[in-house]
Amino acid sequence: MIKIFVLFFAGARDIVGHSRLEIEIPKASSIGQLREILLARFPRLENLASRAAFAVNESFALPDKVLFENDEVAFLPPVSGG
Amino acid sequence: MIKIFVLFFAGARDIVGHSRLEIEIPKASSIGQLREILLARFPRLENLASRAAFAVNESFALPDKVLFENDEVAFLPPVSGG
Amino acid sequence: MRIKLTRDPIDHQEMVENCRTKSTGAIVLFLGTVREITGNNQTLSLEYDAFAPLAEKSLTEIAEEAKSSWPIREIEIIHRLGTIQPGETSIAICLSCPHRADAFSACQQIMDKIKKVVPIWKKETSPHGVSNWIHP
Amino acid sequence: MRIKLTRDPIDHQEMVENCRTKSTGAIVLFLGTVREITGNNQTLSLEYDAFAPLAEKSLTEIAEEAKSSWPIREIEIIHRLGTIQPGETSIAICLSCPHRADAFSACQQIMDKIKKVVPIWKKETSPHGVSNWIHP
Repeated sequence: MIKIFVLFFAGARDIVGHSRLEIEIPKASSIGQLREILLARFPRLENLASRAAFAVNESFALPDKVLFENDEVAFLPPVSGG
Repeated sequence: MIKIFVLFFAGARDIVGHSRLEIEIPKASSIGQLREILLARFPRLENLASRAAFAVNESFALPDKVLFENDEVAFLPPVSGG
Repeated sequence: MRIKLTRDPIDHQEMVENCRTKSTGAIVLFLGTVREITGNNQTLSLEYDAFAPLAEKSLTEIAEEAKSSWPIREIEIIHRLGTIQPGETSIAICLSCPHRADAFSACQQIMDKIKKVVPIWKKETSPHGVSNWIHP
Repeated sequence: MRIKLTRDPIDHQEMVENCRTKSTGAIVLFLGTVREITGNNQTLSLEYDAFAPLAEKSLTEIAEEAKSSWPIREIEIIHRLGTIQPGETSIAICLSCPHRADAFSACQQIMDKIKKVVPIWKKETSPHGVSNWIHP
């Protein structure tokens, strides 16, 4: 297992109750696999998770990106700036 | 004959040498006929006259508009505002 | 609605604040400014002249027409006359609409119309002192 | 080029002056402002939150991309964060181009892109005190 950090924003932060969570995931997990782990733990994230984008260490990242120890993953629900 | 006034702007004013001219024209002349009268008197207006718009008493007017005593006609060469 | 010809510098800050409303989500301000270089030609200054009463009437008609085509809440158009220098504003159009697509489209089409029909003319002075009225 | 997230009111006057150049003939300023009424919903205030480092990076990328697509000379984008009231500016984009068609088109497409990808979110508070994050 490796330790990573997940950042939550806006509606996702309200559902999770934290803006930053430390999480343990299996080594070599992808962002897509992290999404499943988050959904298992926070089922109410489902609506946002299916439409969320992700960033790793402050860069946008695709679901197949593999995560490493201490990575900081941002869970980005659909945006509404402007 | 009737007396009218013609206003000239920009390049047309430079050619004519006046910003306002009093001119005598035959009764019931149209703007189109006035244009011919002006061209006869100021041949160098030709290039601008073929592309000019006209206004009578501060309203745009078409070439077939008939002129009356004391009308004030504006000779409007192609515009370049903005 | 405010339509104005002026010999003074144009205050775009005031125009934007006049167009700000609580019922609109978009303000678009367009400024036409004097370019020093166009192609190979250098411009020292521009002089704008107008048939003022008809120019104001024509600008007002263009603004009214735009208000009937787009949901414009506030609109101001100011055109500068007299001599102006490179960098300065010759025309400013500001308007507000509920949504941005309308605001962009209205502002752009108003500007296109103004350049076609409003009786205003500019004279370009080059650095060699040559001046020419522009009749496109 | 200036890209900024800020909790202070946005000074659009300064943005326009920063974008004014002698080599450009067109400045377009877009302001997104808070609407009090949208359809049947009334908005008391909006609260904007962002993943700030990525939002600034993303805005910078959008501006750089635009500079490679249009002849933009100067560009500034400022997005407000925190709580803002109806009528206030939430985002401002200002840019200058040699000609107006490019300036309008660049500004509009930059705004469209920002609304799609930049990690900024708004929470609407209705007069009944109900607050909702907007996730379109």
